[in-house]
Amino acid sequence: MNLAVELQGLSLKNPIMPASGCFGFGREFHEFYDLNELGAIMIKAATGTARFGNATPRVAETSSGMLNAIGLQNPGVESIIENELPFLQQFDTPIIANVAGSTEEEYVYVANKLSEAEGVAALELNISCPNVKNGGIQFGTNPEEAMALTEAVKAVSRVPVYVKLSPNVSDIVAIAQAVESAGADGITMINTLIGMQLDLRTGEPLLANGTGGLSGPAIKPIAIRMVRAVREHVSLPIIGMGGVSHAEDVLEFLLAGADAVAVGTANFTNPYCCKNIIDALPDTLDRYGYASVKDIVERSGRRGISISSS
Amino acid sequence: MNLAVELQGLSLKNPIMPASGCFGFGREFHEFYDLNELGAIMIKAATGTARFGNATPRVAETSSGMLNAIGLQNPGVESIIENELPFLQQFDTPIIANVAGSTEEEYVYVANKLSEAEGVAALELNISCPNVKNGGIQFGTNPEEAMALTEAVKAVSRVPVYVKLSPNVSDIVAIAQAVESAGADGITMINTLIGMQLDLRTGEPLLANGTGGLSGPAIKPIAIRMVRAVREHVSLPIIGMGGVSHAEDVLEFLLAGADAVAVGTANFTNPYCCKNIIDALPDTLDRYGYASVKDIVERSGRRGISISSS
Amino acid sequence: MQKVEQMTILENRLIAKDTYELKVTGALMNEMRTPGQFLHIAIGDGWEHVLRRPLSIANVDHHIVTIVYKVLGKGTAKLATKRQGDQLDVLGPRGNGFPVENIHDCNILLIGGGVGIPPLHYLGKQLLTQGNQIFSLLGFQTKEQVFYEREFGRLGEVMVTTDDGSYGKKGRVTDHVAQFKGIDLTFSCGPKPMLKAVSDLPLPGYVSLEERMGCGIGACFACVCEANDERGYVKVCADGPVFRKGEVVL
Amino acid sequence: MQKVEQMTILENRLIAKDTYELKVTGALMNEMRTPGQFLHIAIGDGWEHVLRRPLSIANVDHHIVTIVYKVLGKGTAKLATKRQGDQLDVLGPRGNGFPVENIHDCNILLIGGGVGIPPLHYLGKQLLTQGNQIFSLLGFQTKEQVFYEREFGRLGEVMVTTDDGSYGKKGRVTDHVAQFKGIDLTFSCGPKPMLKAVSDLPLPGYVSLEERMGCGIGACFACVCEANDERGYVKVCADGPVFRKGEVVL
Ligand SMILES: Cc1cc2nc3c(=O)[nH]c(=O)nc-3n(C[C@H](O)[C@H](O)[C@H](O)COP(=O)(O)OP(=O)(O)OC[C@H]3O[C@@H](n4cnc5c(N)ncnc54)[C@H](O)[C@@H]3O)c2cc1C
Ligand SMILES: Cc1cc2nc3c(=O)[nH]c(=O)nc-3n(C[C@H](O)[C@H](O)[C@H](O)COP(=O)(O)OP(=O)(O)OC[C@H]3O[C@@H](n4cnc5c(N)ncnc54)[C@H](O)[C@@H]3O)c2cc1C
Ligand SMILES: Cc1cc2nc3c(=O)[nH]c(=O)nc-3n(C[C@H](O)[C@H](O)[C@H](O)COP(=O)(O)O)c2cc1C
Ligand SMILES: Cc1cc2nc3c(=O)[nH]c(=O)nc-3n(C[C@H](O)[C@H](O)[C@H](O)COP(=O)(O)O)c2cc1C
Ligand code: FES
Ligand code: FES
Repeated sequence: MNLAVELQGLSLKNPIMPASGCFGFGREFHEFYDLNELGAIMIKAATGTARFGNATPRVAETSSGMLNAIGLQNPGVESIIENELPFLQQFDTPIIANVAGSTEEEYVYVANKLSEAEGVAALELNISCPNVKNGGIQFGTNPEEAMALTEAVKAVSRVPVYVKLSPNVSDIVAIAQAVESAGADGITMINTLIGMQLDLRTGEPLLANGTGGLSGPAIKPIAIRMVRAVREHVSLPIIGMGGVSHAEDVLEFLLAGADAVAVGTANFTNPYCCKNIIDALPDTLDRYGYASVKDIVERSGRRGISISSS
Repeated sequence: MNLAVELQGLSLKNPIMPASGCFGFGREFHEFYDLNELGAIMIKAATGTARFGNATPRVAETSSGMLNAIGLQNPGVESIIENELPFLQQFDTPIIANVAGSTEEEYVYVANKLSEAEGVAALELNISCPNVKNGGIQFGTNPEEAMALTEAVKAVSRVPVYVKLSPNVSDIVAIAQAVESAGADGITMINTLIGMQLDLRTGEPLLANGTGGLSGPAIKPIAIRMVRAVREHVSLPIIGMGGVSHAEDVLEFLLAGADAVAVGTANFTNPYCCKNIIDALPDTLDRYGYASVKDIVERSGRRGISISSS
Repeated sequence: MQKVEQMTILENRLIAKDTYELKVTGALMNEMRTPGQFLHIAIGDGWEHVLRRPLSIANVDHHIVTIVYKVLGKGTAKLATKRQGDQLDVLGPRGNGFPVENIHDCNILLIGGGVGIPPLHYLGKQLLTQGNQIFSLLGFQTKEQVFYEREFGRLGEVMVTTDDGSYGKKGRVTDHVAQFKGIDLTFSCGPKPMLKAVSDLPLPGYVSLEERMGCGIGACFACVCEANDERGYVKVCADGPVFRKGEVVL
Repeated sequence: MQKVEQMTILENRLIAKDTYELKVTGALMNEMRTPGQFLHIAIGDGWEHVLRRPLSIANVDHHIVTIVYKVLGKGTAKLATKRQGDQLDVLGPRGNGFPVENIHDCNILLIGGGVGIPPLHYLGKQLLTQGNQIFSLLGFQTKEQVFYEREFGRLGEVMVTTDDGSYGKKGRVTDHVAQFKGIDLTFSCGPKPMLKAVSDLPLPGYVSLEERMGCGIGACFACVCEANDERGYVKVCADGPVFRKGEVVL
C-alpha cells in the first residue's frame, strides 16, 4: 500500500514520525529499529545556548497519560548541529528540527542555524512549551505574538516552517489563523496540556517544576477536537499528535484533518511503537476501506490543502 | 474521624458529593445506598423550560475517560421542583442545584425559582456546559460576562451561589477572580474539557453532537493544576472535581486547595463510588497523617478562606 | 437494593467468528429471571474502561447465566481475554425485559440480527414453557458469524439468513419474514434499520433497542429515545430496552 | 539491537511486608549478566500505565532472573497481582551496572537501604566468586520489612539495622558503618540522603541512584543528575544508575 504523503516542502515515505522530545536525537531508538523506516524525525528542542532544564523529578504518571517538565534541556543549537545531526544525516529520513527560545532573537538565531544544517527538511517552531517560564508559551497563547514570531522566523529560514500550537488556549483556531496569515508552511499540534500531580505525603507538587505537560492517550480526544477545528478554518498541512499509540489512532487523526501524525509518549511505553504503527498501517487502512494515505486525505473532504505535486 | 466541612453557607457532614449530571436527581442511586451518607448532592442542570437535549449517541469512551454531549436534557425548573426535589427533601443532605440557561434572563429565572425551593442549600451556576450552542459557555470564557451573570443571579438568589468554571480557557484564574469580585459565594471546578472522537468507519464524529465534554481520571491532572492556580489567587471556597475515583484523589484535591470534592464519571464505573470514598476517607487521611478534613485544609497553607463559624 | 457483584467466570469460548459464549455464576444469579434484561459489566481493572458494557442475558440455567457477545471494540476485546476462574464485576440485571407472563398458546416469531440474537434465546425458552409455538428468524452478515442455530432449533423452527448468502437464505431477515404465516406476535432485537422494518409489519410485538449508555441505571440521560406518547422520551436502560412496537420513534 | 520481550513469570511471592520476590525467565536471559543493571518493565495491558517501572536485577541463576520489589504505588500494586504463567513485558537489561571485572581480593562493604538492597545481592554474589570478602550492612524501616538477610548471609557477614530498632541494630545504616574496619571499597544503593552520607565516608566506592524515568533508554532527559565533571549532567538510565563516588552531585 502507498503510505507516502507530500506536505508543504516535505516528502514523507509514510505519515509517521516520533514527536519532539520523545525520541532524543534518534540514537537510542536506532538500537531498537532502523530509523530509515520512519516518515520523518522530530528532534528535541534546540535553544541558542545549552540549557540544563528543570530539577528532578521531571516526570510523573497519570491515568492513561504522563506529566513531564523536562524544561527544554538541550546542549544548544551549535552542539546539536555538530554532535547530533551527523548521526541522523546517515538516514534517508527527513529531520524536522524543533526550535525554542525565550526571546524572538533567540528563536531567529536558532532557526537560522538549523535551517542551514544538512538533513533538516523543516523547522518546528515550538511556541507552546509549558515547562519553562520563558519557553515561548507566551508566543503561543497570543495571536499577535504568534504572528510576529512566525514572520520573523520565516524571514530567515531556508526550509519550511511548521508552527507547533499549544492546547492551553480558549481559541486555538485564532492562533492557527494568525500563523497561517504570517506565512507558516504548516502546523503541528498539539503540545501538552498543563497539569499537576501532588505528592500526597508532602502536599506539594510531585514534579520539581510544579506543573508539567500532560501527554498520552488521555489527551487524544482534545487533540482530535482541535485538529478538526483548525482543519475547518485553515488550509495548511497539519501534523497531528496527542495520544497516538495505535494505527487506528493515526487513522483518526488523518480523518480529523491531519496530513501526518507524530507519536510522543507511546515511544516510552513501547520503544517499537512507531515501527509497529507503520507496519500495521496498511492492514488498518485496508480494513476501513482506504487504498492509501492520500485516499484518506482526499476523501475526508477537507478544504483545498496545498499538496505540492513533486 | 471528623469529616465535616463548613463552606460558605453549606454545612457538610463530609466533603463528598456527586457531581451535577452524573447522579440525576438521586432516585436511581438511592437503590444502591442511603443518600443520607453523602455530604451533599449536586443535581442535574435545570433550565427555564424542558429541553430534550442532543441526538444520540451521547456518550463515548476514551482512555481513562469519557465524552458526553447530553445537551442539558431536563424537564424544566418547575417540573424539577414539583417532581424531583420532593424525593430529595426526605434526606438530611443539602441539595446544590445546577442552574443553566441560554440567556441571562433564563439563568435569573431558574436561579430565582430554585433558590426558593425547600432543601436547596446552594446554587451552582453552570457557565461552562460545552454541549449546547447556547448553554452558557459564552459566559464562562469571558470574565466580563461571567461577572455580569454572577451579579444578576446573586441579586435574586436566597442561597449561596457557587459558580462552575470551564477549563477550556487560556486563563481560568481571571474568570475565578471575576466571579469573586461579582460576589460569588464559592467556585466549583472543573467542568469538562471539549473533546471529540471519530467513528473510523464513517470518518464522522461518534457523538451526534460532534464534540463532547471529556471527563474522568484522564483530566484529573488538569483539574488539580487549575484548582491550585485558582486557590493561589482567590479566597472563596472551592468544590473541586475532575477524575475523582478514590479517596486518595479526594486528598489530592483538598491539598490542591479544594474545600470539598465532587465525583462525576466514577459513579458510572462504580455506582457505589461516592459511598466507598466516604467509607475509605478516615483511613486514607489517617495514613497520610491528617486528623480531620479541616486539618488538611488548615495545614495546606491556603490564604484566609472565609469559613463560616456556624 | 440494587447490587454490583463479582461473578465468577466458568467458561469463555469462541463459538463463531469474533463471537464468544461466556458463562458466569455468583450470588447475583437469584435476580436473573427476566429475558430481555441486560447485565452492565465493568471490564478491566483500573480505570482504563470507565464505562460498563451492556450485554444481554442469553440463557439462565442451573445457576449459570450465559452471555453471547461479539468482539467489536476495546472492551469486548478485553473481555475475550478473560479466563475461567477470573472475576467479573457485574451490575444488574437492569432494564425492563420482555413481558412474558401473560403470553400463552400463541404463534411467536423471534426476529434477531447479529448481537441482537442472544436475548431472544432466553426469551424463546421461557415462551416455550408457557405453551407457545416458537419460530425464529436469525440474520447474520456471513456464514462464519452464525451462532446458536442449534439452540434456537430446540425451541422450534429456525430460518437463518446471511447478507451475502454464504449460509441459509440470502438477504436480510426482513426479506424473509413474509414466509412465516399465522404469527400472533413478534419479538425482535437487532440494528435499528431492522427494528424499523419489523415495526412496519402489520403484526403486534415488541422490539429491544440498543443505545450507548453512561450509567445504565437511568440517571445520566445518555440513552434516551424519542417516545410516541406524552412522556416525550424514554430511557433505553431504565424504561427499556424492550418497548412495545410503536411506543418509540425508530 | 535492543530488545523488548515477553518473559514468563515463574513465581511472585510475598517475602516481607509489601515486598515481593518475582522470578521470571525468557529469551532475554542471555543478556543478563551485569549486577546493577535494571529491567524496565511495562505493567498492565492497555495504556493505563504509560510509563515502565525500573526494577533491579537481584539475582540471575540457572536462566532465571529474580527481582525484589516493594509495593509503593499503582504500578507495583498491579505487579503484585500477577500470577505464575503470566507474561511480563520487559525492556532491558538497561544501564551501566557495577564494575566488577577487576575487583579481586578486596574487603567489600555493601550498604543498602530498603529497595536499594536487591541489586547489591547479585553484585555480592559476583564479587564473592572473584575472591573478595563481603560485608553487608542492610537498613530497613522496621522489622516486618526485613528481607534477604539469609541470602546476604551466604555471602559473608551481615548487619541489619531498623529505623525503629525493632530488629537488628537501631538507627540508620550510616550510624553503624564505622563498625566495619579494613574496608577497601563500598557499594551502596538506597535513598539519596543515605547515598550522600555514604559518599562522605573516606572510602572509595560506587553508588547506585534512583530517579523517576520516562524512556529508560537515554532519550527523554527525564532522569538527569548533575555531574561533577565537564559533562555537566548525566542520565541515570543510560550513564548510570551506578556512578563512582564523587562523580555526581547528590
Ligand atoms: C441493552 C443492550 C443489550 C446488548 N446485548 C448485547 C449482547 O447480548 N451481545 C452483544 O454482543 N452485544 C450486546 N449489546 C451491544 C454491546 O453493548 C456493544 O457491542 C458493546 O458495548 C461494545 O463494546 P466494545 O468495548 O466492544 O466497543 P467500544 O467501541 O470500545 O465501546 C465504547 C463504548 O460504546 C458503547 N457501545 C459500542 N457499541 C455499542 C452498541 N452497539 N450498543 C451499545 N453500546 C455500544 C460501549 O458500551 C462503550 O461504552 C447490547 C447493547 C445494549 C444497549
Ligand atoms: C535504576 C532503578 C532501580 C530500581 N530498583 C528497584 C528494585 O530492585 N526494587 C524496588 O522495589 N524498587 C526499585 N526501584 C524503585 C522502583 O522503580 C519504584 O519503586 C517503582 O517504580 C514505583 O512504582 P509504583 O508503580 O509503585 O509507583 P507510582 O507512584 O505509581 O509510580 C509512578 C511513576 O513514578 C516512578 N517512581 C515512583 N517511585 C520511584 C522511585 N523510587 N524511583 C524511580 N521511579 C519511581 C514510577 O516508575 C512511575 O513511572 C528502582 C528504581 C530505579 C531508578
Ligand atoms: C518527555 C517529553 C518531552 C517533550 N519535549 C518536547 C520538546 O522539546 N519540544 C516540543 O515541541 N514538544 C515536546 N513534547 C511534546 C510532544 O512532542 C507532543 O507534542 C506531546 O507529548 C503530545 O503527544 P503524545 O501524547 O503522543 O506524547 C515533549 C513531550 C514529552 C512527553
Ligand atoms: C454525563 C455527564 C453529564 C453532565 N452534566 C452536567 C450538568 O448537567 N451540569 C454541569 O454543571 N456539569 C455536568 N457534567 C460535568 C460534571 O458535573 C463534572 O464537572 C465533570 O464530569 C468532571 O468530573 P468527573 O471527571 O468526575 O466526571 C456532566 C458530566 C457528565 C459525564
Ligand atoms: S445510560 Fe444513563 S440514563 Fe440510560
Ligand atoms: S529516562 Fe529518559 S533519559 Fe533517562
